[in-house]
Amino acid sequence: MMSVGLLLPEIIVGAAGLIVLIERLFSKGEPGRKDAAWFGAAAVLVALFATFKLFGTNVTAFYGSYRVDDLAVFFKIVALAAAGLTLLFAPDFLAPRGVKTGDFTALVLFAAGGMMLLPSALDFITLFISLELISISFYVMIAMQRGEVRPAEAGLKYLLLSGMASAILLYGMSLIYGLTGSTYLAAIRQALSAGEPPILAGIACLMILAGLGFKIYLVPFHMWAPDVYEGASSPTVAFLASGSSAAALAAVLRLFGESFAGLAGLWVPILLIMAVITVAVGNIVALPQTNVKRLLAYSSIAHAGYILLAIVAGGRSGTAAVMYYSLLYAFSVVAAFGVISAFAETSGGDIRSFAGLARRAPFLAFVMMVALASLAGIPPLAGFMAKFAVFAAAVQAGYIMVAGIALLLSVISIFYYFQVIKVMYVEEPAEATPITFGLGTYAALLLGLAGIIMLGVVPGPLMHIAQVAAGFARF
Amino acid sequence: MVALPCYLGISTLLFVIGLFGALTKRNAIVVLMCIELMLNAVNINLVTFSRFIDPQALLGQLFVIFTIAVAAAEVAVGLAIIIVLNRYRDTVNLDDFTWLKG
Amino acid sequence: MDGAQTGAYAAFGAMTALVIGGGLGVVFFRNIFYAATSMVLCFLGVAGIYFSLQANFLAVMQVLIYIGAVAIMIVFAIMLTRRSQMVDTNRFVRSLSQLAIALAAVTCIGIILIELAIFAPWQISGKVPAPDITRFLGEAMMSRFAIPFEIAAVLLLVALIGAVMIALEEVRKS
Amino acid sequence: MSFPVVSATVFAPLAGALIISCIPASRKEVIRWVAAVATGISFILSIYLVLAYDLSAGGVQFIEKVDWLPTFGIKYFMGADGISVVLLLLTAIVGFTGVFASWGIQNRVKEYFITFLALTFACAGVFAAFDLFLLFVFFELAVLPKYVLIAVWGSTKKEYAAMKLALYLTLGGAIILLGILCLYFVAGLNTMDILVLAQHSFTHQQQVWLFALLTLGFAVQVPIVPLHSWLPDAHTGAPTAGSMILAGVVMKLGAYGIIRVALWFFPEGAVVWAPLIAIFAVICVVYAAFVAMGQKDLKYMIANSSISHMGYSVLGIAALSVASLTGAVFQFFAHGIMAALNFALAGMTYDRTHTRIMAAMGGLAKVMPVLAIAFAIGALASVGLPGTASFWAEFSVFVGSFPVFPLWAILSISGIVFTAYYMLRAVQRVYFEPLKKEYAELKDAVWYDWVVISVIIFFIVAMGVYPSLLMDLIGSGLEPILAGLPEAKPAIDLGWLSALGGVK
Amino acid sequence: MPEKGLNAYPAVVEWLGGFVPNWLAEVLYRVGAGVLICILIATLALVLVWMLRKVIGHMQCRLGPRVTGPFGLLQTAADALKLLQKEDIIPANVDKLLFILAPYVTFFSTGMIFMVLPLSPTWILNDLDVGVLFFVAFGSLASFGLLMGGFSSYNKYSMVGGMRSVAQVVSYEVPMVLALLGAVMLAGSLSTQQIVLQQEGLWLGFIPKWFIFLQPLGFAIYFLCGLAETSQTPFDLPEGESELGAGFNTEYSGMRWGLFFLAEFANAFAISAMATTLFLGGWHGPVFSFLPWLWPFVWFMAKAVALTFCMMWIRSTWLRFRIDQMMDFGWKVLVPLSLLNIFISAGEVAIIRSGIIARLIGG
Repeated sequence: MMSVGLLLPEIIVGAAGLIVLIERLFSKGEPGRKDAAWFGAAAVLVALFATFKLFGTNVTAFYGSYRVDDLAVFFKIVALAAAGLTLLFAPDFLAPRGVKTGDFTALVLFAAGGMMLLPSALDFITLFISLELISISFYVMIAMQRGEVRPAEAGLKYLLLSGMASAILLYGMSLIYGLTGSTYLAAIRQALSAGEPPILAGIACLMILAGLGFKIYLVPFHMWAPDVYEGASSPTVAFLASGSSAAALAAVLRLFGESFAGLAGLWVPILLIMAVITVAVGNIVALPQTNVKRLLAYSSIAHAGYILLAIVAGGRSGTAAVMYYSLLYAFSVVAAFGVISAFAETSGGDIRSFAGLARRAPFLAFVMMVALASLAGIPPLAGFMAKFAVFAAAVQAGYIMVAGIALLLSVISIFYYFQVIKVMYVEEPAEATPITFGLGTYAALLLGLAGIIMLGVVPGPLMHIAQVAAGFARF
Repeated sequence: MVALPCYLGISTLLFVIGLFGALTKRNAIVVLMCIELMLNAVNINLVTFSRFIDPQALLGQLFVIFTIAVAAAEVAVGLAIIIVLNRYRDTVNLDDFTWLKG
Repeated sequence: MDGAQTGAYAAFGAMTALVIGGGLGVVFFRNIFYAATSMVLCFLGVAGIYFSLQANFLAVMQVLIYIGAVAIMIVFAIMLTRRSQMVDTNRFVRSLSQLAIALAAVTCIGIILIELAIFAPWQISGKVPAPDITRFLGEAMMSRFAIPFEIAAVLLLVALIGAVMIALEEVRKS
Repeated sequence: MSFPVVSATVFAPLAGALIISCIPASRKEVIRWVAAVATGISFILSIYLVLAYDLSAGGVQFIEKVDWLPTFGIKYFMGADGISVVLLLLTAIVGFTGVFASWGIQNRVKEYFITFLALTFACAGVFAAFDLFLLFVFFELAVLPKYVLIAVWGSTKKEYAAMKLALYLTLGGAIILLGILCLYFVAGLNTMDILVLAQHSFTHQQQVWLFALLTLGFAVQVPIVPLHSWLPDAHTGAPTAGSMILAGVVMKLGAYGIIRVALWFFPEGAVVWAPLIAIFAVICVVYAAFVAMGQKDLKYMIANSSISHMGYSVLGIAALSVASLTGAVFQFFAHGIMAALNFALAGMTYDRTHTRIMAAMGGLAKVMPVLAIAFAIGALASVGLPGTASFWAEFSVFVGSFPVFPLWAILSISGIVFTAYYMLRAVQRVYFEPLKKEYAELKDAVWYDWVVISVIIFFIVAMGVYPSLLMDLIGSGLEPILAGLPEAKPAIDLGWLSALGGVK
Repeated sequence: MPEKGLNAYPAVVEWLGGFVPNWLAEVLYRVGAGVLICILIATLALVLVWMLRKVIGHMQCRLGPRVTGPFGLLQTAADALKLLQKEDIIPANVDKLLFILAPYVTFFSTGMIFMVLPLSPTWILNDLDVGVLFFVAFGSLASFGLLMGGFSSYNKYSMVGGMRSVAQVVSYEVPMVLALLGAVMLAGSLSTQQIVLQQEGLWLGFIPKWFIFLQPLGFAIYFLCGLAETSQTPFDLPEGESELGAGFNTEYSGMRWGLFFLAEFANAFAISAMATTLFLGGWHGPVFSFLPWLWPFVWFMAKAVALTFCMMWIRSTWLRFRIDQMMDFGWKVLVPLSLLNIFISAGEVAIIRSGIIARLIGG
């Protein structure tokens, strides 16, 4: 009974997904309905409560392949928050475009289930299958928009690259399995830290990094991001950017923080260089972008670079920083894409469509500004605290030069974020019609806004939770 | 019994062939096929290791069952997308799609 | 090397030919249907390898899923997206430099991996697998790997429904 | 816990901004009055702080301490020592008068006052924060309102100017953040409390490099000359009140940071780098003065003159003596209100003539005598005429720095000559040449202009006549900082620099 | 319970190993098995085709072949001879390689199925531990041959026929495998021989312990799917003559066509044989003292042929489905039913394991 209790949030989410699917099967389903999404959001809320109750559990179950500790719970909450917010504003976007909300809701819930399982996975098999559950749900979500070819193209690109990435990931896993004789992370750690690990283990570890790097926008595995961000529908992208990478980061934390600690001499320098390159590529390539969705894709890449710094920094504060960053990034990015989906989709997120948004929809413009400022790291918003935590971890670990370079590169980001703010506030709108949006969007944006501001102004409790949770990263 | 490195040799070769194809082919379906080759290489590895190194717990074989399932799922979704794209664009060549800038 | 060894190596050689030949065929046949067919051969070879490693269950699953499902789906897709001329449907990318870089990189990776794989300190266990592997796998799926098993179920459901979601509504539209 | 005076002073504008955000945009008059009341409260409270500060006790008073980010030992730690009190007063004056200077704004009034009040709030926060992290937060907090203020309500090249400002300030912020993190972990005290960190003795090597890092970051904000190019564009592009607060307060943030953090924590580092800083300070004074002389645009001229004036402050800091530092801080105040006055008058003039090119104006004293007189007072204060606040400031900077850097001190005194030249020439060109026909109908100061002019001029004159009020406060604030200095000895041989700049 | 003694493979290889090197013994065994299967299939086909003609003839009030040989028994042989000497036509625009290969692929994979059929306690070519899955796997490989044939003809009827048949095979494979699972669960093994052994004995002294009595639904689903797998009426859409010419083998003639034809019959028989194995007790039956080793084989063949007869019966009496009806029936009726069947089987396994029945009926 105990072990089923551990899975309660996942079961709730999965069951809700199934219920939505079954309802979809039997209802005639006029496309304008939004109740499936509301139901999904309610289920997420229930699961959120169930997850909160798991704080402080810290047990390993199912023959050592599944662990519920504060770290996992934290990432489960990130996944649920991302899913919940997405489900709130998604129907406003999907319903008018003839997409069945139920389909999308079910996919979001299943993907969220994967995102919740992944941080708990303590063996390669569970880890891989959860990762793939996320991926496959996203293939469908990305490609499913009707009447346009862009989403399908984006979906194909994501699928092919993700497929390649998982093949590489699996190859690395298979080699590790061969070298250590186990797929359990604990056993692998033991085997790798006993004596000098072979070079092949290092190569395998890099292959795993490449595979997971795809999910966390690690340059050079980031190529998919701009096209997918531009091609896919905004709710999908919001969920992708906020949830998927966070879950993958949890896996990275477990793998690289713990299992491959014995190989740190090899992957730390490489990851350090990649982090700087990722920050540089993300920030510099974002500069000439004229499409806000593409711009945010590159911004995601840049942020991945900062997070990588914290991963390399490791230890308690590094881990805590990664966790903190994931949650706050989720809020910011969901808010940003919530705004985009509220009005800018028809023109594909082109920056010109943002002109004069402050006049047409002051609330949207304000949320967008706060979200972007948070991403830019302007205090007292959440993004600033997160950035602070990351760089603090990096400096604490002694990577001062790297932190400095990354910080200077991050200054560039001000340019493109503020560019959008400027367009919204300074330029005259092409058409003066006010923009209307649904209640769900309003609620999601309000929640996102509250998250960004509250967690920025009162970061103490959450930071504390992250710190405590980071202590449980060991298994 | 054939020695373990021979199996690894095959799997590596297959993996590399798949990778090469996946990186250089223009036809989306072929890229998908090449990814399947790579996954098969992984499976050979896993089965080999579970026979030679871990014959009692057989974790590798269990792993393979899951990778096979995932591969099938991936192909199903991939082909669905390819067919939809083919309807729109009348082509399955990757460079005929507007891949934008990349 | 006694007779059994010779036989095993002969069988292994045949399987290698199938696997590698099939793999090369996928990449180098210019007719995509031939590529698909050689992929089937490759999968058959892999199944043979599983048999030789006493993984009968997986060997059969390999045939059942990879050939019976994956390959057939792919051939279906080929037929549905068929051009009038099948020759020259499986081309390489246009840019030669990309081809060259990929070839070089892949060769390097291959050489390094094989080199390392041969000389890595594999800890070969002398034990033999339990007699009833299929039962063992089944029981493991229901106990040890119950969670991944359930996740896989959801994953397949998502793939099944997702593929329909993507492809079906288009039909209604057109 | 007693009434949190400092927080109230700092947060009053923010509260005003929040109230305004709830008022419908069409109620412009209400919005203006709310802003005036908010800054007015802040103004009154800051005067109260000046009067209530216990000089005999010294140190940091009105302390408010709440745990904020315990994992990093970060607290919400507000308070005021002598320097803070003075600068809070400055901020309050500029904020209060800024509201009246913006009374005439018609475009997006609601958003304008929200932004303006937010900016005032952020600046005041910097001066009151005694937690390093909190200080940095307020520092960065100011960037976005500044950007918006310039980008939306600015004039020429506003978008370019705003972006340039944002980039430069964030760059400075990034360097400061790196420095703060380094010093935090080097100290290893798990606290960001400035008072605690100031007691920590860093090794010499640490002091040298951390001082350099932090000063570099703050120098962007001052700005010291090679890093200054954002300033003229920004000041010129900003709306009147924006320019006022930019020149009056924002420019002080950087220099304040140097004193509060770099100098206090790393006296040895300061000694090492001081000669180099002095050189840049002098370049600042002279170069900016020269540039100002060549300007045709009134606001560009005042902006460059601000850089030039801040050069005195930096020189005062570099000299590291009691008198020079006191002068430097006093210069913050003096230049703050004076620059605010100058920009306000430039703005008022512009509002009437719709040009800022001095050559295009002329003889305006005939139609607007009040503004002309006020401008003349501002110009004289700028020159450092005895009886104005800036006289005392510049005087003590010279007195303090001459023994240390005689050559540089003399050179920068010569800057006054340039200042006199361009300021007085401007007065003459704008107000005293023959009146142009198209300006014959212009009106003189209205009531809200009066508020601005009278408040600022009152302070210019009052502090010119009775400087010791603030001087004593500043002196008490500088005491702990100066206490660390004498033992500091340069270990890196910067002999050639010393030879250029004289010997301490 | 006899274990591996029932498997011909090790015994024969060991026996051969007495004369030749081990590896040669293996090869010889496989070649021999292959030849044996070919002969078996050919013979079966001859008999079954004759039977089909006779059965359908009589059902339609005709007589069927009766001139060539006694009861027309040699009619099929004569037809085969005719096919063999027919001109081997390869149409000009087909893809030659695939066109030639396709029938062999289908025939080969059908033949592989015979490897795991337990014809009698000792007559099984290879008692794999995954025999049932082996049967399913090579059944699906066969459909690849159909696709190849359909595709390589470059003829739209062939192609549509090929795709239809494969779609049908793939769709019906799902409920079929699920239905098989019922028997597998009851037997607790995937080995065909073991499954047969599990069906030994009688309940209450007179009901044979065949799984069909526990799994009527499973048997029904399996049999229906079997019909679809082998494109028998009412699922013979791939070769619906009225719509598609002759389906995937429109362009085929001569012995190539013959191979497809053979494979189809062999497949039909294999389905019946597998049904016999899984549900009808395989080779179990009364053994008489006269030639005791032969009786199991006789029972097995009798059951399998009886099932084949049922197929013919259906063929001669039923109408053809429309394609969408066929698909709907597969996915919306058979799949849910087969899932239900799995639950039923699980319940049965639980009941049997608990021993309640044994206590009740004392057996």
